[in-house]
Amino acid sequence: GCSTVSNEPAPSGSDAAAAGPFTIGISNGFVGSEYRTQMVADIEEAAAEYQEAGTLEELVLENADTDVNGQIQQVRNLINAGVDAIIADPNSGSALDQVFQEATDQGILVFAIDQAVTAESVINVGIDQELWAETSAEWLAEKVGDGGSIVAVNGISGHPANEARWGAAQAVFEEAGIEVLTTADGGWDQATGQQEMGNLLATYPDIDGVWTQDGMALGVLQALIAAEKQDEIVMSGEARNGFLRLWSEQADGFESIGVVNPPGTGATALHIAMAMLQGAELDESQLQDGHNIVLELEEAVTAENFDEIWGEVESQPDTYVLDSVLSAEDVQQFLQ
Amino acid sequence: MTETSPLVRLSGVHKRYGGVRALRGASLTAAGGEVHGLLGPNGSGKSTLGKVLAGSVRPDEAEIELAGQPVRIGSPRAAARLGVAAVYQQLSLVPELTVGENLVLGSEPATAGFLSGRAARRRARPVLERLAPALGAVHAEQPVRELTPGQQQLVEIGKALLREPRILILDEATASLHRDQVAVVFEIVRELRDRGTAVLFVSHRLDEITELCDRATILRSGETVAETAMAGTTPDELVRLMVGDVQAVEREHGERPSGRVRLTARGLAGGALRGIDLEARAGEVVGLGGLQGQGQSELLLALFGATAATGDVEVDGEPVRLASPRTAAARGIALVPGDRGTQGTLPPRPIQENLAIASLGRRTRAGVISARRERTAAESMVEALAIKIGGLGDPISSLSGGNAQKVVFGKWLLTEPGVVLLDDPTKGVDVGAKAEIYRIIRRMADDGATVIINSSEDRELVTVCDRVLVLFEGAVRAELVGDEITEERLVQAALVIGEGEQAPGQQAPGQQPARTRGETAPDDTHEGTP
Amino acid sequence: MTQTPTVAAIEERRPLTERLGRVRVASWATAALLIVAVVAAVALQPNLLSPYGVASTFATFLPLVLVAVAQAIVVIGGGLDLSAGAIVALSSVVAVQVMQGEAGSVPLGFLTAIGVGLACGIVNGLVVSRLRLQPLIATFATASVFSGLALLVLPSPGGTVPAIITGTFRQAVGGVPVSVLLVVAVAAGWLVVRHLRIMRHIRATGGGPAAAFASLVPVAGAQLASYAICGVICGLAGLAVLGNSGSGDPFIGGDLALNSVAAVVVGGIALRGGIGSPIGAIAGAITLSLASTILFALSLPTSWRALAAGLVVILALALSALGAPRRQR
Amino acid sequence: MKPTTATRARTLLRDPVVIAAVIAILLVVVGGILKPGFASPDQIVNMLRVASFLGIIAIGQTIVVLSGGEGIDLSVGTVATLGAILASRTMNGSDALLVPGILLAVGVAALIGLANGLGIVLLRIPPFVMTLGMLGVVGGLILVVTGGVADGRAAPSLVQLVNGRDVLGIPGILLVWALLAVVVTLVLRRTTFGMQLYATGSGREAARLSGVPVGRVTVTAYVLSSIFAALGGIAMVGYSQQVFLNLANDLTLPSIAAVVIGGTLVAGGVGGYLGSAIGAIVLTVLTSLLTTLSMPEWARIVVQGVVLIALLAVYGRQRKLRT
Ligand SMILES: Nc1ncnc2c1ncn2[C@@H]1O[C@H](COP(=O)(O)OP(=O)(O)OP(=O)(O)O)[C@@H](O)[C@H]1O
Ligand SMILES: Nc1ncnc2c1ncn2[C@@H]1O[C@H](COP(=O)(O)OP(=O)(O)OP(=O)(O)O)[C@@H](O)[C@H]1O
Ligand SMILES: [Mg+2]
Ligand SMILES: [Mg+2]
Repeated sequence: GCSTVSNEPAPSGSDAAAAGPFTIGISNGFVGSEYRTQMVADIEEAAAEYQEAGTLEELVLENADTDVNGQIQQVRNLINAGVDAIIADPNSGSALDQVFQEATDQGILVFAIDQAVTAESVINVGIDQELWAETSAEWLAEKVGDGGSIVAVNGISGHPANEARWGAAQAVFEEAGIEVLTTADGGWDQATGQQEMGNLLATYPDIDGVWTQDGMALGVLQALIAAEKQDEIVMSGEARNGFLRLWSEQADGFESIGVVNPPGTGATALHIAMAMLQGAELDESQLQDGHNIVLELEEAVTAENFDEIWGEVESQPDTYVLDSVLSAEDVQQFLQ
Repeated sequence: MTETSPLVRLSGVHKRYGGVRALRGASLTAAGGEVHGLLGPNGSGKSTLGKVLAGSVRPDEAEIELAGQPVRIGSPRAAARLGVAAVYQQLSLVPELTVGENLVLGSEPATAGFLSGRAARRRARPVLERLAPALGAVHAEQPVRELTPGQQQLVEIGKALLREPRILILDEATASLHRDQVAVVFEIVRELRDRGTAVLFVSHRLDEITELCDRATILRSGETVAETAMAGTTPDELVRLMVGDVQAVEREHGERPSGRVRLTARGLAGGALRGIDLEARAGEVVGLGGLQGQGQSELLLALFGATAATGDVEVDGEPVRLASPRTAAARGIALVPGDRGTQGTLPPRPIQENLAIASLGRRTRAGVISARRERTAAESMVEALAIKIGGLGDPISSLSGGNAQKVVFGKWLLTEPGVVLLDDPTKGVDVGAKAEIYRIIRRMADDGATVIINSSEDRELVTVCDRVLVLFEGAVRAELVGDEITEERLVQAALVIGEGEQAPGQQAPGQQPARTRGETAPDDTHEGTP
Repeated sequence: MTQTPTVAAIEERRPLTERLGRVRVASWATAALLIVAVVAAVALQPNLLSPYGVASTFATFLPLVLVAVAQAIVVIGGGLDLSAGAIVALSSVVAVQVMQGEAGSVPLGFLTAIGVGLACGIVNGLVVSRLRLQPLIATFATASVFSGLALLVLPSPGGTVPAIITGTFRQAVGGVPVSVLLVVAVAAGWLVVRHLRIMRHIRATGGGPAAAFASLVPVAGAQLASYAICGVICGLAGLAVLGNSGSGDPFIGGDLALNSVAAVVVGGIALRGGIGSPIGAIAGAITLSLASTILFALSLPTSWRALAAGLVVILALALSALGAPRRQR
Repeated sequence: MKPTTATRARTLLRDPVVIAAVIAILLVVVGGILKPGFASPDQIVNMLRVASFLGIIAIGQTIVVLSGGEGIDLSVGTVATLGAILASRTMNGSDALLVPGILLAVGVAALIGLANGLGIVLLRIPPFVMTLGMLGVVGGLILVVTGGVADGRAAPSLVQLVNGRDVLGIPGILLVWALLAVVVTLVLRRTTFGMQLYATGSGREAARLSGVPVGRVTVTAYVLSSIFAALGGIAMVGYSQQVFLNLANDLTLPSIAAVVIGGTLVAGGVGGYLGSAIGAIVLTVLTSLLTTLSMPEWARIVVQGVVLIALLAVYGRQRKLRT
């Protein structure tokens, strides 16, 4: 006869409270970016505290460039390794739902960071991507003014984060009466962003502004500088040191905005996971759509606060992303 | 000929390849029940004409009638439907498939799309049985890649037979076969002829043509220049029709050359070789005789460092490491290999490069090639060997077989070798070119080189060799010197040794045609022979 | 005659022992690698033998196993399909859109996935056999076309796969997980397909297109068929992906094409065509997939793991290459 | 027989290099009609600059493909990235360290190419999968070397070479590229190595039996491939000024496409670098054109594939079986 194959569900969180130390698995399906490196480093740093305290036995890392199929295997490896919670930066917003479901069915806590997923048993931890986009779009709209024309250098068309961000930004521009001449995909890749911006500059002579996402602003700015248009064309930027450094080297006329998308959400999720494993429960009232923990945006880098913020992070490498990690105490706000 | 339409009538066939006009109005008429020779020098268009009939070349213009019916032949499959089967000069076997699978390839019996192994075996069996005397211990389930070139050629013939054709094209199908295998093929051809098949037979071996063919069509430069009944034509007339006047190379054996010993090999073993000893002098042409596939090619490759072998080899008294062709070439050894297509030429590259490749170091300074010297060198070879080419920049694949073979010779002549190893150097070469190649061989020897030559044609050994070593199962078993070298003695030597080995004691007394060297062979001669 | 006719030439079949002796060394190498991988994985991760471990592991492998079989057929035919991953993505998103999460439209979804796979395969086959483009670069180009279409069909990941598909994937029949049965079914399917005449023609075409053509093999047809079969199997892989993922994603399967080529080679199939069996490709796919499980279980420092993974792949390739026959005469 | 002007013109028009060049020009003209700025001198220089990275990487790819034996190098993209990372870490914004940086990158790349070549020649691993495995290894190496953070900055003179327009308004990198093209073409046509490379590519066995050190030539081809990949990566750092973990990873398949568009036979032994260089330009111009035309992304991807097929169908076709 037929039967569903599953391991015995682990004892539920509260029963296991005393049972620690725990094991937490990390699944990251893309290592080709400094953002992810910083994210994993943040998690490891946070985990070290718990390991010292003896409540966390092991942090099991699945960290490799792979596709969705590969990440499904990562998660199943973690399940088979017997972890108590999984924190994943998913390669897809929906295609991992099934395997996450398999994990939660077995009593494993699953957190998705950086990219929200649709599975309702998964707790998404991250910023509001639409708000993130609106913040810079509103700033740009104001600078360009009604009737201005802009181009956008986006991430990857079809990628959920890209769609969410661009959808929100587009609405802002429409509202503000700004014409979007065209969009190009820069693949969240500085060099591609630079090439695409170069092409756009050559073929659209009347650009007033550029809206772009993180990971490409540095490239866009370099293209503007190469065309000597950095003082004519307004661009939205990113909260990364490479961009901030180039910004700091520009003449006073240059202005931009860097909205923070902190890699530290992974570490924040780890704090929440540890608390829940130790018996805490989520405060339903703090959740959006029943499973989303939405973190507040940090203050964006703007001309007003530039010197102050740049002074703090200047010593970090160019690839450093402005960050924020909620502490174990901070995350109590989401717990009962 | 009767009034009824001939079985095959080709006329006004034109075909050009880029600038090369392979056929310009060639024609051919053959009746059922005849073996029709298709003759002509290399590059005269014989293969191309055969391929037009077999559907694998699309003519620019052609009229084809089969049994009086005008037809268009659009593909090999269309040709097969019309009863035409061909054995191409270039083998068309799939090396990874077995003998049986190759035999039925393209006409596999199947039910509802599924292969029927039993039906396939039933179809292949009679053909295999028929060829068995020539094939030797070949099994239907053996991958053809494991077969010798001769055996592969026979499988190819088997493929055509299996289709029970009305018209059979054999394009140099005997070129890599030995005498005994040829005899089997001839028997089969005669049977087919007697059953009313028209057989188009292409060969450069005059004796085969005179023996087998009833009539012949002669092509030159893509045109039909003559059609003749064999009965009333002498071989000399045939040659004249094909290539004009050829000065035949006469055998001229004197004493064994008395130069110093150039090449010595002792205990050469590995692969098919089981301990070969030989010694050859400067100026000497040494032949390798015996049944085919007794280690002749392997010996040449081993001397050239091209296959893994053990033993001691010395050139001019200095030991040579059998490491690689490169080291061999550096010691003045040259090899004209047996398979021109894969071993001799670089098909897509220009003729000039093909000529230059073995002797680059002679014309470079710090790795940079002097274009002028390169050109001069190539031109000198084209002239010296009378190679017929369009331009030095044309790819070598545009040359006919004989001319390509001369390029391979020329490539090594440019290295001024002291030891020249030749593996069946005139395979598929026309009578005219063959005579020229013999002259080249003699000239190299006269200039002091040592030549070791393997040949599938006994007459060739008789014509050029000072001495012949008869090989059997990877060892030298007999030796013929000077006037002992005749076709008869060569055949006898091969056979008697062969039979002696297979059935000791059956050898008739007094039939000792040559000094056998059995007693000098190492003890391990029989090792590994079942 | 010197060599008497031997019965060997006429005898119908060789004794079994002798035929086993002819099994290529490459097959032994592939089998040995598989066994080593299984033993190591189980030793390091005993949970793999739990019911969930077995079922989930096979479910994870199924898409690559299918694509490797598909790739094997094309490679044996002398081609290469870099668009296999894109076909998987396209057929899966079209199926998701057609099914709209409704159990009733599952049969339609299956037909659609297979149909889309077939159509893509035919496009590849036509481009390679009729336009006579070099397969590597031609399928690189068609991959672009198929990916673009996937993005058109499903502009952003989403959609739900009917629970019956994802559910079935997690069932066991008589104690044997469905995913295991499916892998076995793939192998069994090949054992049937390999007797098709077209497969013989595909193999002959891969072994030597010119020779096959002269031997009356419909070469263009065989090439077309190999890509079409590949497409159909990729369509099935698209469904397997849906079973694993529970929803559609136009970017799914990005690594499948290249991984399947590696699996094919580890499985003892020569990239030049004509040699090998999809069964080897199945073994190759499982071996390579297990390799990443093993590396995970070894808990190497993460920054070294990618390096180790690459080295393991090269090692596996080297071992399987050692078993491959030399093409030198 | 002297070729007439007419036949010479006809053969010229069938030359893949000429066709590729015509297509590149056509694309620019079409782009210029659709978007006037597209054919402006600035934009053309811009596109050529971007094409130069791909073009330099395609040098090695051309050599590897010419070497035959199913030769292909799938690791060039990551090797270019690794080269860029090593060079920019070493120079870290200083002109004085530019040369040491380049030497280090080239040296490491040469070792990787050596490993590729030895795996292919000695272990007889097919090039496709050997270099695919190497792609993974180099990716891993990048993580080990950087710990996941690729820091370092391009030296100012490198930036100037790529982004500046110093020589008659042309960026220095274009002159470097042109120089490399000339040198590579001469090496292929006029040196022992070039002859041996073509010989190896057009028939390994025949080449070996002609005394060509086939193994050594093959290994050298892969070493050169990695070296040129690293140089391409370094040029790219000059452009982006900073290095990223996946800077040049996506250039692998385009580099192969450039070689094929340029008329080099995938089977080996026939072709040359000039075609690949033009192929790199064609691909870059095509991508740029598609960027600037407003169309949904899916359509861009589809069109890119269709155009590539169309390009190849013009002349990149394989031999007919029925001649
Ligand atoms: N595929 C081809 N491409 C270019 N030229 C060709 C091709 N095939 C044949 N030729 C040329 O056509 C001419 C006739 O060639 P063909 O092979 O028919 O000669 P042949 O009489 O069979 O010669 P041989 O006795 O050497 O076999 C030759 O000049 C040859 O170089
Ligand atoms: N296989 C053949 N058998 C007989 N005659 C042929 C064959 N091929 C070509 N011809 C002759 O050569 C002429 C030109 O052939 P070709 O095939 O190039 O013509 P075509 O007009 O392109 O025909 P199609 O496109 O229908 O094949 C034909 O008119 C025919 O007389
Ligand atoms: Mg011929
Ligand atoms: Mg026509």
